Amino acid sequence: MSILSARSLSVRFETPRGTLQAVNDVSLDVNERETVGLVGESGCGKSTLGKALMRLVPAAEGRIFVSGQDITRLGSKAIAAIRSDVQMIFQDPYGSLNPRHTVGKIIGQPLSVAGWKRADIKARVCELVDKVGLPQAALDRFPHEFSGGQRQRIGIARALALNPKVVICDEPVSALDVSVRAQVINLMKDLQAETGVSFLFISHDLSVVEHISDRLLVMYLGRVVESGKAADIWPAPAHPYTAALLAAAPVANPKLARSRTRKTLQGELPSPLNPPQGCAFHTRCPIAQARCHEERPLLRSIEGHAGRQVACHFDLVTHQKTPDLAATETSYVSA
Amino acid sequence: MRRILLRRFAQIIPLILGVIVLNFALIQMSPGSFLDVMTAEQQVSDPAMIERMRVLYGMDKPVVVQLLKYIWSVMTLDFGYSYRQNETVLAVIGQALPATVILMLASIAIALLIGVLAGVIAAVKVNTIWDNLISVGAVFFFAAPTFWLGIMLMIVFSVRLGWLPVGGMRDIGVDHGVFGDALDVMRHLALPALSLGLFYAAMYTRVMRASMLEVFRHDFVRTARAKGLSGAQVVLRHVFRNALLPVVTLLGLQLGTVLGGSVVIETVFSWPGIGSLMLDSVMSRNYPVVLGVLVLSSLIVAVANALVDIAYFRLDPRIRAR
Amino acid sequence: QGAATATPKRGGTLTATWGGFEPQALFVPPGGGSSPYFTSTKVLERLLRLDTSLNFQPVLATEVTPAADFKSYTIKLRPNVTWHDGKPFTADDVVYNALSYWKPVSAGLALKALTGAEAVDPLTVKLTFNTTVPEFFLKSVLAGKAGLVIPKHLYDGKELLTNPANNLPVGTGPWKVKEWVRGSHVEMERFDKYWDAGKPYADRLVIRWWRDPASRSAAFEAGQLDIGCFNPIPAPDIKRLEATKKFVSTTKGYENSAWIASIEFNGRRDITKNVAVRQALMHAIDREFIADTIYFGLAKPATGFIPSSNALFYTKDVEQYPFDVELAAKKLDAAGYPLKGKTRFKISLVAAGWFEENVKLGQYLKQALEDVGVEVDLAIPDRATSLKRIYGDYDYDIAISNNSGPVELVPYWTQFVTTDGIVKGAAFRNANGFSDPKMDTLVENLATNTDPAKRKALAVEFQQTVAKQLPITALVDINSVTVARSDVRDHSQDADFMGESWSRVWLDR
Amino acid sequence: MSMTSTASPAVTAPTETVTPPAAITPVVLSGKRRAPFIDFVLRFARNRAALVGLLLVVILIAVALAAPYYYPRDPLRIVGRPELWPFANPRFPLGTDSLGRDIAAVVAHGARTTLMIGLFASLTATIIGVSVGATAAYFGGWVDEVLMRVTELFQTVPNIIFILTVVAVLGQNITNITIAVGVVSWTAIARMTRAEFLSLRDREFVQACRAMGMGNIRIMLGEILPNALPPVIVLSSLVVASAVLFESSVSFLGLGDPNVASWGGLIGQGRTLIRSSWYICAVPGLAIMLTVLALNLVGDGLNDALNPKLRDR
Amino acid sequence: MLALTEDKRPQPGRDAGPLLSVDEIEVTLFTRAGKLTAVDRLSLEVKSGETLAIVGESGCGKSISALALMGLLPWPPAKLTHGKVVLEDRDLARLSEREMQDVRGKDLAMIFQDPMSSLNPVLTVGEQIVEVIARHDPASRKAMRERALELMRKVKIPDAERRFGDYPHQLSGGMNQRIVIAMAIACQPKLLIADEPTTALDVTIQAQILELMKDLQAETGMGLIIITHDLGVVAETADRVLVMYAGRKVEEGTVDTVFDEPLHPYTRGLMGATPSATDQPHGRLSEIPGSVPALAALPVGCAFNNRCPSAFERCFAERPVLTRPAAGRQVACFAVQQEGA
Ligand SMILES: Nc1ncnc2c1ncn2[C@@H]1O[C@H](COP(=O)(O)OP(=O)(O)OP(=O)(O)O)[C@@H](O)[C@H]1O
Ligand SMILES: Nc1ncnc2c1ncn2[C@@H]1O[C@H](COP(=O)(O)OP(=O)(O)OP(=O)(O)O)[C@@H](O)[C@H]1O
Ligand SMILES: [Mg+2]
Ligand SMILES: [Mg+2]
Repeated sequence: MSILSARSLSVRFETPRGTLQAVNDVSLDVNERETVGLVGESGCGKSTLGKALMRLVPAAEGRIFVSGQDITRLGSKAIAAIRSDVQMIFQDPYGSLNPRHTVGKIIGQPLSVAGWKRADIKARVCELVDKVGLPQAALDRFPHEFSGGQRQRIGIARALALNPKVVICDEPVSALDVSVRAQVINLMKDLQAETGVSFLFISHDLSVVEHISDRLLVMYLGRVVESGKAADIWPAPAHPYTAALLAAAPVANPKLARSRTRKTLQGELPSPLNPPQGCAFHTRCPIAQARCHEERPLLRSIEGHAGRQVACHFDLVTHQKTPDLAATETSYVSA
Repeated sequence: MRRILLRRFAQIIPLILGVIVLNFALIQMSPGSFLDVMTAEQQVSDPAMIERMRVLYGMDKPVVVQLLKYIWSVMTLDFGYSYRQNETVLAVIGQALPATVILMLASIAIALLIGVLAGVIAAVKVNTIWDNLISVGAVFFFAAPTFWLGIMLMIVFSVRLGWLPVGGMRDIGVDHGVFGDALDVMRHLALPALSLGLFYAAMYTRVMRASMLEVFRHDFVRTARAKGLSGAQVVLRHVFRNALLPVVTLLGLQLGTVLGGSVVIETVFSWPGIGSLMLDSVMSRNYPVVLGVLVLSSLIVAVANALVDIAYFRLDPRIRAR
Repeated sequence: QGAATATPKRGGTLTATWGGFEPQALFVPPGGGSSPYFTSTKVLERLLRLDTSLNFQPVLATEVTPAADFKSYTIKLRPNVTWHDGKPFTADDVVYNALSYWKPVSAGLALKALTGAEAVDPLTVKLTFNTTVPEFFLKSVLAGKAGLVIPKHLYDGKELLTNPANNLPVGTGPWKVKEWVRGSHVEMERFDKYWDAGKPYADRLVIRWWRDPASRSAAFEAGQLDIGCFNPIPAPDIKRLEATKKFVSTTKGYENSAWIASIEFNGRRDITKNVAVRQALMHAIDREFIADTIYFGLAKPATGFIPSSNALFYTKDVEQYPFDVELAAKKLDAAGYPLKGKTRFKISLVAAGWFEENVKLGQYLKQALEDVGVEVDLAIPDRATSLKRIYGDYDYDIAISNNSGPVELVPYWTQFVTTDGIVKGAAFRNANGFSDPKMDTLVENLATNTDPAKRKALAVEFQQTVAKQLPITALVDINSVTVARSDVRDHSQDADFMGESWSRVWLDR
Repeated sequence: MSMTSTASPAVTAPTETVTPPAAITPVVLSGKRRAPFIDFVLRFARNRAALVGLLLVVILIAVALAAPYYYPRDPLRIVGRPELWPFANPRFPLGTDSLGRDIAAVVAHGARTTLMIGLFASLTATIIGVSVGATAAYFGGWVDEVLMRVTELFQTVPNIIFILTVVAVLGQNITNITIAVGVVSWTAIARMTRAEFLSLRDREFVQACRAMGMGNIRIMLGEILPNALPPVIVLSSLVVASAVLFESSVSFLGLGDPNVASWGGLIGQGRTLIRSSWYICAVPGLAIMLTVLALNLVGDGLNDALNPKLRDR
Repeated sequence: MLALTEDKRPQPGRDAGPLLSVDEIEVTLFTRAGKLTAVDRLSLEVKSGETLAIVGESGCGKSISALALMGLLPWPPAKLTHGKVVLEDRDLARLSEREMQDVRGKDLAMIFQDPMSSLNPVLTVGEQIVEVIARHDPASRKAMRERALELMRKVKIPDAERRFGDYPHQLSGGMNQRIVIAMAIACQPKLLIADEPTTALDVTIQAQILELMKDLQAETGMGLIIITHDLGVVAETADRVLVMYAGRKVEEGTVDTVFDEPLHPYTRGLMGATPSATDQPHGRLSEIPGSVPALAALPVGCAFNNRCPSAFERCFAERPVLTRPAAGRQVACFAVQQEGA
């Protein structure tokens, strides 16, 4: 059974320039002991989706379930009980910790909100600090005394405080340096192995997502355009956007990098305030046809590929229209 | 843009209503009414006469009725009658308004000129003797009470040196011709405008300096230098305009307080403006005039805000996008 | 001032000011205090004026004669007088003034006996009264603040208080209003058809206002001011200016508008209704100090209620309360208020905040009373609040205020102690609540007795009673000062110079 | 405007106070630890002008506190000959005023008044301003709209006129002057607080608190407020300065509290003697100027030390 | 669109002398805490048409070095205290500010990390391009406008005429970065320094920009220094790599040799920590323990010693100097020296 799921979730923002549909009809499931990757370009609604699942921003439509319970309309009292099951790690290790509190206080906060006793909090905090690999001495210090990686560990400790079943990780390593990034990713993997927690892992860094995810969701302008097992998508992306994303990601291997002919996407990201008619991707799609300009493709399963879904009229898997886009990917992954 | 302006003007109605109610309440709370002042001042002792005055001033009606009546008349652009000056409120204010506007505009002009220039110099020469001198000067004028400054200037320039008149707005009974009259007003204007202007200039200097330094930190300044632009080009083309925005905000605030900003200086220099009128009206509980000035003031605030919006709009293309 | 021998020169602009603020209107029908009085008297004239030797001189009236029974007066008017707008001045104007302006609006209690006025011929008016009216009394009213003559043709049938002519008055006087710039000045030019041919001497009279005394003295020094009445500049500056020889100062010209700083005891309050307490407290006050320090010597310690400048009625022969702290304490003990701990009792002291000296007076008095063990709660409210507290709500134990009045005692001085002077809300009246039938009769006699000698005796009795009962008395008689450039000639030659028309002042340049 | 490569402060990012580079590379845990407060004190202490200001303020406070010991009697008591010049009589080092009161005593006791007015006006303004600003920003929507309109309303009325009206209406005493100054000064603080709250409201650490189900009040007071306070404190310190100026103006216009020794009152009474005994004005005038100056310097110093933008550089 | 193949990659002029040669520059930060050496005796060379990548963790002195080359060090606190920066035959470190202004933007250009903040928000992008041309190569307004438009087309701004009058906020991040590039190449600089030119951009846009820079380099043959911490970017673009740690060069070599056979433990750590560079998709990443030491608290000896898996006594006592294990290869590590010995 999925721990966290969403059905047809939409989020809208009223802005001075009109309504912005940040998340559009998104459904997802996160199962036990699973890491679901969520990728997409900046501004495509990843964070908004994450926050909507946390009920930090109100959902305009759709439902959110935690362990099968519909929490979409729960009042603030009732939601408090759910909070222990779903937690969030934030993108910015500098901005997500209150600079005025000590680390001990920050990590203990969810516990104190949940009504724990002082002594219990203290014990649990010590345990957590250990778990994320920080020294006990850290508890009396302030966030600004820590490096980015250490801060992210503090954030993780806070998220894990109440033993959540699922943690939404909003680009937890984007702000970190390469070497530190590895530390944090390894930590998350260890924790998952240890506690069985599930992750919804939001990132725009494909190499990281690839490394950590079991399943993958690809978003474009507020919609999911492709989903499926990471191992399936990676070698053979179905949506041209996914293919383009994979192609664009730089490869840390000079020979490989030289050998592949990169075909970069042309054109700019359309404004989410004013998304294109038809398929939102058609303005940049190398294989777009007349139909794509008028008709918006629905998310559908790909025949013969269990668990894979795509929103494209001419997806690269069934149509076998393997233009150079797909071709290069194969070579890249096989290398 | 037009929407912003429209919004501004839509906000003004509740604002004016608020101003009226707030101050009406305040005046009603006061011991000593306009009637008391008037009967005392005119040494009226006859109870019949006092009653006659009460009816004349409309003070025989309940407060709420007075308030509603006032609001109604303001809506019909009638600001009432000032029995103290024996003229309509509009006429009374109208007589005092030009003097205040001239004084404030002059002092704002002085302040802008001195302040922006000094601020730019201080920022460009930051941490040098120039910067220190300017900063110390700014803090000095910022800290000196304006009336004190005014009196000092008066003693030096009018009394000791005899260069400038001691007060008033023009030489009386002398016809200098149109040009000469203007010159005459300017001579009278010099000291009060300077006393006020120096205070505001200190503010502008500080704001401008801080704002320039802030802009200097931006990456685009480094980009501009990387392009090979000279220091002057960088300052004038890239920094200055970006640094002007806080100054515009300050200017807007100052424009908004035009009517109240000069009470003290008007007193020192016998400048026949709204400040003295307001002081007299408050003291004599002459609320039609007090309210009239405040309503006018809120109009001016609205206009000033609109002007700031327009200036922002011109200066900062990012705002144009909204 | 002096120089009566020199022949007056014509021409020039006379710039004047006074030690107060701008008037609310150039002419305020019910009176309006010194400021509008200063401006309106340059335009509007009266029937008579009082000179410095307390003789009445003709102005618009050539003669004012009582009937044998003193119940009516005949007034002969000056011929060939025209208003500034060209209309002739006639007996009708005076009749209108007497019945529609003076009696109901400006004179208050003074003309309550007036029953009729009729024009006998175009230049003769007869006033009739229901009691006898002393000659000095009536003439004093006609020459006083209430006696301005306004044009009937502009006022008749219209609201007096809001008449537009109040702002730009039209009169018979030597000066025509040319322009009034509110907040700054009023400019007047000579009236060519003035009845006193050849006058005024100056071409132009400009009255300017400064709120700040320091500015006025700066204006004098900068040569932008010729004359200032009623303490225009800070007292220390007077000596400094005089030392330059370019300026003179005089205390003459205020005989008919003497000012005092008064102290009033509220008879409605438990402690201050006790005469013994009032008398005791008076001993605690050092009037020399007040005169010397607070007024910089420009005041005289008062001996009684009526100022010593009143050559006609003043008497020194009243109960005196010399400064003697111990005596004061002793008398307070005797009055039943011994020291309890450090204090005897607590009183509230309200000093009317319209003059700067009153602020200091209040502070001094607080200290002086504390020295005899009286705790003082001092308030120095602004003008409006002061008026309200003292004359409206009677909310004080002791009040410090100021009074000014003419030589004639009735009603200006007497109404502070008569029963009919108690008018709630009316300022500068009986606020202490003193009410004594004997006093009322005494004042009634003073108002109706036509024998000058008898009146003088009654006046002495009046002063003695007030000094004994002490509902109110003067702390100091304020010396009002006029400061002028030395080339301003023939000023300060009336008993109320500030309220004169200034047609005879000239500039020796 | 010529600039050489070595000394071209104009176009490089000039920092008034040079901060050590510790910020970018994080302090290693084993390194020495500095609490934020100590850090702030050190940063503040580095600013010499601010230290001078602080010294002046401390002197002022000392004078105010010591006044009742040195001058136990009512400072408004007449004690000597009027208009004694400073240093003319050793008993009255700063001379006497026109009534013969000891100016030194009035100035010392006036410091109390000034501080009282400044502090309480600033406190009033800060409490009102922070409550209004925080509520408006945190809840947004119509609450924000209404509160901001009210703020604008108070901004519309010219400050000094409003103060005069309040004082004239409610009575001339120190309490009312203080309240009046506080009531006109809160708007700026409200706006500043609102801006701070707006930018902090959506910061991730606040969202983290929401995500753990923390209540609004606790978030506002416990999480956002401490972070929003620094600039507010700076502004409050400047409100103290402007309160001192306002009080002097009110006294100059003759609406001060006659029962209390205050600098503004002394100037107000002494101004008529400005030509002959100018010291009566000059001494308290100087005191006001120094105080306002000191408060401004302290405010600037606080700004530099508390401003995160300057800190992380 | 220009589809580039491997053959079209610019060939660095191997025999020609270096375009830029930087000799032992040292940048000192004069802070209250004392003098700190942010860049310690860094030497490097770039030939025409060649791309040098400088990699290293945040705070290791990459940007400071670049600014030192440009003569744009922020004073206070940074100052160039030693070394030569020779562009062709002029030592830039000796030039006056005025002479340097002529070099900047003309011979030597730089683009910065964040395109949004690199452009003046109140000037149109067109004006900002024209500004460079007017500074170094003035012509009639019309001609300059034409040049600017041409540049905008060259950097593939669609609809250049319309965009000319737009303000930075009206363009997307990618377009802004292209404008910045247009400004940088406006006067055909001999050397372009790109300080993390794509960090702020999305993957797809990043690819576009890198592509564009390669094309431009091919066209004009300028030298290019790319500063980055993304090894992927290095692999995609560079000819040679220079690895920095705590202000010093720790390794240098051609891109192939460095990726194939990283010598310095730090370089190896970086490689191992990059997910796509490892061959085991779901295993643990190798991590470099600890974090970069603060400039003010550098350890004695090798700056990397406290994080280095192969550190031994000598590393804690002495600073390793650069050695040349092979032609065109440099490394500063005692462990490597030992192995080699
Ligand atoms: N509070 C808000 N009000 C209005 N618009 C918003 C708000 N929050 C987000 N948006 C808009 O919603 C869209 C999706 O934003 P979101 O932050 O979810 O993107 P993202 O995919 O997380 O991007 P990034 O990778 O940059 O974090 C963007 O266009 C953003 O501008
Ligand atoms: N203005 C400055 N004042 C003080 N120290 C500075 C300043 N600028 C840079 N530093 C210090 O110099 C060192 C090198 O900084 P630099 O910006 O060159 O790092 P970088 O390698 O570019 O890092 P990043 O990848 O984060 O851009 C850092 O330790 C930094 O703290
Ligand atoms: Mg996001
Ligand atoms: Mg950098």
